[in-house]
Amino acid sequence: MDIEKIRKDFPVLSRMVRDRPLVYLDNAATTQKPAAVIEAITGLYRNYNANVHRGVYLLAEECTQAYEDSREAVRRFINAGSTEEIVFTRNATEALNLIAYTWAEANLRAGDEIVVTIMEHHSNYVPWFRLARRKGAVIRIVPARKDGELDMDAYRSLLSSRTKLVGIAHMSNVFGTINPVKEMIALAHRQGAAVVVDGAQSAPHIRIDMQDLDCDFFALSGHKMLGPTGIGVLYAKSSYFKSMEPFLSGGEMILRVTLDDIVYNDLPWKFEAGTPNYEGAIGLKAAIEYLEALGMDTIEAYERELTTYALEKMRTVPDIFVYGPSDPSKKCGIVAFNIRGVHSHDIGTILDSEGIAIRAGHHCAQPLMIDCGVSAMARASFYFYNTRQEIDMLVKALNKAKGMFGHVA
Amino acid sequence: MDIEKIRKDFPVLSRMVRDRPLVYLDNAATTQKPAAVIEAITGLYRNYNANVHRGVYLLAEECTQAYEDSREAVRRFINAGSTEEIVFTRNATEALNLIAYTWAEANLRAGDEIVVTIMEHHSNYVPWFRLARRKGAVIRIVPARKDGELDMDAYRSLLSSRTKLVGIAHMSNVFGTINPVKEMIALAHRQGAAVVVDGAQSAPHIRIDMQDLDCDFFALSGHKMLGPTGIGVLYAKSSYFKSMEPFLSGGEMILRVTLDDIVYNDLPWKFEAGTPNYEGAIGLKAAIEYLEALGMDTIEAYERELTTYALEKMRTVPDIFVYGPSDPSKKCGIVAFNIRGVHSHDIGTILDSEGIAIRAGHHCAQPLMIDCGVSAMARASFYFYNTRQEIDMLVKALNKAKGMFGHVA
Amino acid sequence: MSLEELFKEIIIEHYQHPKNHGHLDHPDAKSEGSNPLCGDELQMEIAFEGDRIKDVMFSGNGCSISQSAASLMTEAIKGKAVGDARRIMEEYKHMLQGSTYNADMLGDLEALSDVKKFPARVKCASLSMAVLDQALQQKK
Amino acid sequence: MSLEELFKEIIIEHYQHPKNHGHLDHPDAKSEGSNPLCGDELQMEIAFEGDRIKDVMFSGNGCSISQSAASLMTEAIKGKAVGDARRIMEEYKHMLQGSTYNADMLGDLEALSDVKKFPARVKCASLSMAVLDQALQQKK
Ligand SMILES: Cc1ncc(COP(=O)(O)O)c(C=O)c1O
Ligand SMILES: Cc1ncc(COP(=O)(O)O)c(C=O)c1O
Repeated sequence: MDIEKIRKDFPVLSRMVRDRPLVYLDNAATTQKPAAVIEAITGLYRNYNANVHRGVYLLAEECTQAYEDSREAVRRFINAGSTEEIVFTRNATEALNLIAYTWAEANLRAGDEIVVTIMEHHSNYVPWFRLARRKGAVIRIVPARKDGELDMDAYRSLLSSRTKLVGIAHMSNVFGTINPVKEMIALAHRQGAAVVVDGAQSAPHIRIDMQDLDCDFFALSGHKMLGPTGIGVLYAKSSYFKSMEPFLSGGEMILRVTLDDIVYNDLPWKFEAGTPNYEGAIGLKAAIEYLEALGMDTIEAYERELTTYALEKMRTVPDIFVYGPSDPSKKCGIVAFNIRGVHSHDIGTILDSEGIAIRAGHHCAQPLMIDCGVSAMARASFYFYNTRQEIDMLVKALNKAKGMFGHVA
Repeated sequence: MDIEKIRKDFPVLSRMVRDRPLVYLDNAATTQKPAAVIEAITGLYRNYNANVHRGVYLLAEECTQAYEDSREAVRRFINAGSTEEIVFTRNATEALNLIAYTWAEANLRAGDEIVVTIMEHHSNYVPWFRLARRKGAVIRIVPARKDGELDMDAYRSLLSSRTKLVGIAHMSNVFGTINPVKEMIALAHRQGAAVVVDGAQSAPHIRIDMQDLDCDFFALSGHKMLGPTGIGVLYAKSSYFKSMEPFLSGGEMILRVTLDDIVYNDLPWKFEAGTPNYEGAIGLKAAIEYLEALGMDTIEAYERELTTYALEKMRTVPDIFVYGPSDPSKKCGIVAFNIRGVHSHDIGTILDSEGIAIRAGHHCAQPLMIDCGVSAMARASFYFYNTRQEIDMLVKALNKAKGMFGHVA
Repeated sequence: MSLEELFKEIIIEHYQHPKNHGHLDHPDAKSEGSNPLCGDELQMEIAFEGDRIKDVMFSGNGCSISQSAASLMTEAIKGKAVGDARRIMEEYKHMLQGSTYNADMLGDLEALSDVKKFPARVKCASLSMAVLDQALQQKK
Repeated sequence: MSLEELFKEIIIEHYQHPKNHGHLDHPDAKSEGSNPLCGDELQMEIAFEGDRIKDVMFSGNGCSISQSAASLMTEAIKGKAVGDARRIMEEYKHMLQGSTYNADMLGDLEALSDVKKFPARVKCASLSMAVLDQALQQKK
């Protein structure tokens, strides 16, 4: 990978921040966009914008084709069996809520159990928490081991015939841990449970294969993988989608409305009410094509190398504590840490003054914060356009932060 | 208004379609975008893209500011009392469904009545239809008179103390009728009913004033008013928003999550789960600024003139039947019609071959189609960038269509 | 893209004066379908005699393409053995998809061959075939 | 934007060695608050004597700004009449908002005056004021 060439594809990376070149290390929150994605959006609005699925004129045909081509691009990217299984949503969060409001709402009963991991982002926790409250269902939490990996023995013993739903972050947005979802899915299926994989962090960084994983639901967010905001994807096995009531209702998702009756549209449109964010879908297609051109395996290998380097260098900062797996082969692209005596929010401000963007806070993963006994962490997260030099700058700035607050006894 | 100058602001309007200049008359489906909106989007992605609300670095501050400034722009545009009352959604459809899943879900009981008009778009009908089925509530339909206006006597007599919810299209997407919502709201409030105004068609064309209308909920879609796709707005009086449970759950909409409890975020963020479509919001702000610079009153006056001209000219086409009010002061920007002997779908194709984009079909308003005794209509819908010359071209093409199919006895 | 390719005289003729339009007194099979995009609606009724389609009629309303296709299609299969009707439908499908097809078998139905140049209209031309297929499946 | 403006020595000193940190044996008022963005958490406990704040202590954890502000704020109001404490809080608010303020009344709290140049940090500096305000409201 020719990183210097790649970086030129991302206009924002040449921006100066506080008189320094931007060092963007908040990729787990959202990624920057290559020119190809920006141009896909401007190309749409300059040339062929029209509402999809309903027009009998050329622009509408072109726009509908581009929108449905985007669905096919997503299908290919995650190797789903059919475009019937690809529904566009606003983001991963909406995708997860869609499951809660439809399949889970219809299928969970009082006393049923929902198994989720301690590493879940609020978006794969709060919907189940609220559902469980409504239904009288019980949430069971898979704990993490000291080394930042899931406790698989605990997972096995939590599963039972009462388990109706299992929710797993494919990759933790805090620890960076890549969880053994394939094995976890197989174990859950043995108990007859449906499995929801939150792929918001994994889809941008590692190769995703629905047919290999065999999960029942999979959610991702376009903005975390070079795409625009406002577009996400819910994959579900078509057997699930077929059995589910629609979520939102309105235009597009119906075949026929009379005053007495309503016939819903075919899959996947049954789940896409109203004018879809076709701009977002078209932008996401350009993002996927960019990722495919680089190759997901190449991206993963490069990021692993970068993470290895980061872990090594960051450990030299005095009083630093790094969370999550220390074995870089178990994680990818994310390093969460704290420095004794320097609060993560202060680290964030000090780094910002050097043009370095990282995140500080609870990372929408408060259960994990509580589990780690902290209220906040700092987090540097990488993408394939980051470099070793940037990590060197990060480490230098961390040392400066530590220096400003001195050593505490 | 200097239309030639305005047209230059819209790149797509200089496109050739089938070797002819594009004549875009499908504005009720979606509008074209001025360069200012396209540039607001590229400006974001080229300069300051970062996830909102969570960052402690400059890009995130800038992006959060731009996102919240967009909310203020919407507040100003619809004259809401506070930004607490402005929630961003994907589109009008999602906004309407949000009400159905939260306020209406919690407040409607078996036997309660929901009053909607025969002119509703499926998006302001199907959610209530499904809700009514779930709850055992009853839907009551306000009929239209022959002249395409609502039957206000019927409306009055449908309202009663059983009425819990009234849903009204501010402007019909088929007839173009501007309904007397202010009066209707006052009447509904006298019965203690909450009123949902579907402003998807009105917000782009006429001045909107929440404090004057006094409606409880108002929905609009950005893409119908120069904005990008994927962004819509739900306005609700803050007393409603305060009393409502959240809709989607996940990141952003919570203040605190522990394993036992969840504290929701303040208004309006309580209703915005997950990474919002901040790109869409920022694009919508640019759209609103464009509209404000022209002035909504100027836009309305120009479109009324255009509609008057269109009605006059289109009536000269043999065997044409125009639906909706024939008095141009009662409507704005939309002319739905059929030509005896030429199906609307064939009209659409013939016009397309001349570069003219109109819509044919049921316009997501099947109850109204049934009421009019047809399965489809053709519809030309204008925006301020359309011209009299374009209407002349439309009329010429309609005559050609009629000619191709000859006169039928 | 020329409109004359789509709206051939014979298509307009069949649209304005459809053959086999109406209802059978004693249909053995009945089916219906619609194309929600443009509101085309179509019902088919068939009377069988042994293995043959003794009579077939359609009703409904819609655009010139959907209605003329129904008229031409019913003309093409009336009196034919079910197997032969199916073969005609198969060829018709190939034609709409832009594959090679046997023109002899299609006869007047070939008037719809240029519909494939108008992607938005292919659904209109296929509706009668889909509805007919459903009706034929009711024959054991 | 200079870091030294934000992280003044006195702020780091109060962060590392906070005054009035801990709990009161018999608080008359108690309140807590948090800044979810960065995880700052703060509790305040007050003992009144007549109209005066006899003692005040805070606990919790968070960034240097939120914790030093709590330390400085408790120092500023301890022993003061409730009305005077409120006036100090009012001036402090003006300072953070970038309005004119009475420096004399603020004393050491003025060390936080440059926080306003760091918009993302203003919430950290205001937390102790918000929590204190809640506690004071418990006094009738
Ligand atoms: C009156 C009316 N309401 C609601 C909608 C739905 O808007 P959207 O598809 O953007 O959600 C439309 C547009 O199609 C409309 O015309
Ligand atoms: C693991 C994980 N799940 C879900 C989400 C939610 O994604 P979004 O905010 O795009 O809906 C995120 C991102 O914040 C995440 O990291």
